[in-house]
Amino acid sequence: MDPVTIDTTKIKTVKKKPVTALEKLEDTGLISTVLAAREREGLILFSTVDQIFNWARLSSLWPVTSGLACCAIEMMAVAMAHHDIARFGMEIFRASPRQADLMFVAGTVTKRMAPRVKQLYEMMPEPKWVIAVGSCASTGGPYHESYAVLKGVDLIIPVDVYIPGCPPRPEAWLYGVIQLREKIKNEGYGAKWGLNK
Amino acid sequence: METDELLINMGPVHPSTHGVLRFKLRMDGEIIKECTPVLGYLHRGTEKLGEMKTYLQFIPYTDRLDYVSAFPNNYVFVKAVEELAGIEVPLRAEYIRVITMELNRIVNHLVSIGSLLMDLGAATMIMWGFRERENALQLFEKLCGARMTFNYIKPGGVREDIPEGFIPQLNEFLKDMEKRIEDYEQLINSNEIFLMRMKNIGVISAQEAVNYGMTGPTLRGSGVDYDLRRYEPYSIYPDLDFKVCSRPEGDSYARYIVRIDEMKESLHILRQVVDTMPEGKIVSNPKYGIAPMTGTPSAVSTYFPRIFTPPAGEVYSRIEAPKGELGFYVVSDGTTKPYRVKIRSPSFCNLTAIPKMVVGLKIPDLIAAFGTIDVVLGDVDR
Amino acid sequence: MNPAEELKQKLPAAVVSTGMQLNKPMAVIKKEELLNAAKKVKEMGFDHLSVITGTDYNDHFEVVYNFFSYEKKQNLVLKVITDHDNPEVDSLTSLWKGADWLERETYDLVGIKFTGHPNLIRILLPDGWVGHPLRKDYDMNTEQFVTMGEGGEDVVSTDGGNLLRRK
Amino acid sequence: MIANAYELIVYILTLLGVYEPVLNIFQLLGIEYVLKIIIVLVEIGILFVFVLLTVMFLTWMERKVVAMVQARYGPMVTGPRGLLQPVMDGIKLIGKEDIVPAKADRWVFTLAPFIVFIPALLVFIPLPFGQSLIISDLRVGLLYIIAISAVSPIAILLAGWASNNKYSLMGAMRAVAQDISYTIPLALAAIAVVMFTGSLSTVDIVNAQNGTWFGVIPRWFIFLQPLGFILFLIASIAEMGRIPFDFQESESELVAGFFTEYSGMKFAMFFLAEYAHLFSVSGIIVMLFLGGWALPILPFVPAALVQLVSLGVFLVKTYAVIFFAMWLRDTVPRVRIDQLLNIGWKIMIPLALLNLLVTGFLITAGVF
Repeated sequence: MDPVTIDTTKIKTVKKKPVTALEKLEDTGLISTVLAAREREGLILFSTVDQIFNWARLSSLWPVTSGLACCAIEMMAVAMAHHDIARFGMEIFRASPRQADLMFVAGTVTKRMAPRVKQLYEMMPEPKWVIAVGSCASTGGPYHESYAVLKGVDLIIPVDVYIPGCPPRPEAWLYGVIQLREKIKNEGYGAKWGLNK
Repeated sequence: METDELLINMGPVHPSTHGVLRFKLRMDGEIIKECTPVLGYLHRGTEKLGEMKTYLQFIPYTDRLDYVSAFPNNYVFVKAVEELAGIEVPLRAEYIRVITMELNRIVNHLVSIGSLLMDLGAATMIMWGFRERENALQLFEKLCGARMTFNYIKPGGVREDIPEGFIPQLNEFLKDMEKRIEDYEQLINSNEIFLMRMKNIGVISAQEAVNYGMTGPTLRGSGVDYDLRRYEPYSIYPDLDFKVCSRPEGDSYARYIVRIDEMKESLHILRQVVDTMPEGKIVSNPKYGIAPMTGTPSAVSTYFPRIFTPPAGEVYSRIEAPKGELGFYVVSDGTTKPYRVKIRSPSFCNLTAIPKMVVGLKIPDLIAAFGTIDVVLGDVDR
Repeated sequence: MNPAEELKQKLPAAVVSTGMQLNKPMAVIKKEELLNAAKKVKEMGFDHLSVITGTDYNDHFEVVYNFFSYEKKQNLVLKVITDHDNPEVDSLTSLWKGADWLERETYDLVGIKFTGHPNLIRILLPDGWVGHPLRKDYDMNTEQFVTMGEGGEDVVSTDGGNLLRRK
Repeated sequence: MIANAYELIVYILTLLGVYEPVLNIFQLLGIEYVLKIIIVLVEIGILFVFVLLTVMFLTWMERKVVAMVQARYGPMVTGPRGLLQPVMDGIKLIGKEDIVPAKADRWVFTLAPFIVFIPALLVFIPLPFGQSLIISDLRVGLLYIIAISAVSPIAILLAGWASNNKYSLMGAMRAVAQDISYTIPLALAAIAVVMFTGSLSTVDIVNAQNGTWFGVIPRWFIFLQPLGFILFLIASIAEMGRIPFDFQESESELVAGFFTEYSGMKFAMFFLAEYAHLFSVSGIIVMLFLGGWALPILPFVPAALVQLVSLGVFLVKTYAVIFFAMWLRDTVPRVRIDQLLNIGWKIMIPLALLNLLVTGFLITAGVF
């Protein structure tokens, strides 16, 4: 049987003021059945599963507790009262990488620390994301010329979002997190199986 | 029954090693037989970079040593350079520097006590501490535009004058902070479990503390009544009235109490400084790299960068940073770059005593003792 | 009285010269006599060893010890000059336990050997790191990487092994 | 009089006029027992769903309460006031990779979460949620509860051992030592209550607390057994493994304790079991000392609503206890493991025995 396809040209979306709870939910942009179906032109069934899983994943990103340097203090500041990353459901900092979804590479990755960071990343279960925070983790930053510093953590592990700054302000940090949420929203569970590309 | 020793590797990624320190522990059940700290996971080669950068370029790197209290780091390097080059500093600039450093001391102790309590399992204190820290950071931001890494103190003065509205906000902070410290004491000091965990843990006697080269609150917690602000005065500290807080017990609890008392003293100092703040220049001579921040931002760029060369010579300059004695040993060969920069960091020297302090204790005690030593890994590994 | 002069009076054989390190009294000590001089310094009440610094001057090394007396509130600086080929000075760990890590650090970064040190291994850089970074002739162009061995120990290599995602 | 939830369901079905015809059909076929089994299954299903929803709500509540104490907001983006947060956490954990460490004992490693999870649900069987809302009024209900809760240390030990991780093993050893030393004062404090009722049945215990003294003071055992209540409360917080006694995890010392190596759904099961435990133990505290569903106003409630009101009373009391546990968690640091065992063996057990002695003496003397 052919998969159900949707003729995208015939879909018209009229932006109207959200009234019901479901409409409000769609209006937040977190879950949007119509748009996603149009984008993928693929299996509705899988795209719905995708959305539920993606929504779940972006809503409960549990970071692993691994501060490396200066940025780690700002990581604490992000988690604390003033900026409160818990609003996004991210306050559960797991000490064990086995239970984490997200790694903040918060600070300078030195040569000696690099294999440990890599191992930590490998210990995390799929699906997992990495945010490189600060100029040190992104490129080596002010320590680019140093003999003991790795010039960017993306040399050893894949990075999803880079947050510039030395160290980035908590607001920048939260913006980075929101960018990652956007990114996860457009990932596909079915895409992984090669179904809805 | 046959028993065996257990080798445990704590870190470099562990929730309570405050970063990337690693302990190799030889355990007999729950009791620590031997503790070997392994350092270097945050070694960034700052001293080598010091030889590769000019004097002014190196100041931002000092911010990133002890990133919880960056102003004293800034200050001590600049102080070394000023001593080397014989630069005068205007009085108002010294007052501003003292404001920043004492505020930074409060911030540092808030973070230190907060993370100690978090390691002991009570997460509330760190939240409260960071709430007040945020207020102090807003003051810093107002002053120099940065929250943690300032690059504010420059040879010959400070980078910018105090902005409008800073002093009222500071006064508000001081008033607020007084109440908050009472709150903390109410939350923590009389908590039976806290006392159980802290008293008689990680005891180190005065002689041993001196022999290990411990300084700062950790030394004063062992009953050595010593503070560089008092006994080798620098800046405007001789004119200020403050007492040196110390406790004779030498255990974790004493070190914690010393920190709380020091916060109160810092508030006292700040109040005096605000009251007697003089008017005047903030820079003795702009040729040392400070742009007078009166004009537009483009005015800044016309003044930067200044290159200046102190005469050849060597100097060891030290101050009482929040964590202890922070010293910079600077050798100049008369060129634009330092010939050698050596950083004597308080965290590194205080950490030396940890293996001695924790033998015979348990892992939870190691965390309590280590928390009161107040170590920042950027400062240890440099 | 200037403590450097006092030291010279007490140990004339050890002190090469006295002077000032900017504002702190300084005594240059013969390399062989360092331990004796340090003992004497400790007797004189200088109980706080503040810092040990090693500096590479291309043809020789200088090791500088900054002392402080909590009792007298005095500073004293000792300086030892060693040759460049085989820099070796006596360890002060027997007198100040705090010297332990400071000497290990100086050994690690500058490459000065401290004879009599109980555990003279690298402290900040991993074992197997080639060269001492704070020497002026350290090769900054060769990049060294650290990987983890079987038992979690550090292995230093120049190509990075399986660490890097792409060469 | 309706004795338990089974009869309640039958009663409701009878009121709806469904029960009789259905029963007749089954009787014709000669398989009445099938209907019984179906009703029991429905009953269990309702309980299961109820517990799962409660557990989810509790995780949300915990995060909100912690946030309140710490001057934060807590989850608020996902769903209204962040209420969907636990659902999302659950879905996410289902979709995570399930890692079994290479050197772990695969079978035991997989089995342990189930052994933790199932007893956490089984405890609810003799717990009276309302006047008739009880799955089964076992005559040895209290003994059953204590016996079932004693299973979880075994599972924790299995989990810690199978993970082949030093932190896990240490966490497991601590958890077991703690459980053993706190189950004893727990049981002793409960026995003092049983001495009043003379019955281990949970329904009898609650019924004994139904009523008032002088028409004002409710006849709750907390007023007769203040010391017993405090001992039971402390011991049960230790049983739940929460701060100040959270040695199975003790994050800052042992990373994540015995479930350091668990990921995905297996970890979720530990998580669920922990909160189910929190709910059940709080319920037991309410049942033993705070009068269960009993409240002096209950006789004045119309008969049709009495089940609902009694359920409401029980839940309100239970949530009060839960709130206390959460509040405690934010206020106090963790005690050290040897201090914990000292408190257990040297203070709590002697006090519990003393409590028994005094209670026995007073009952014999006829004071109560």
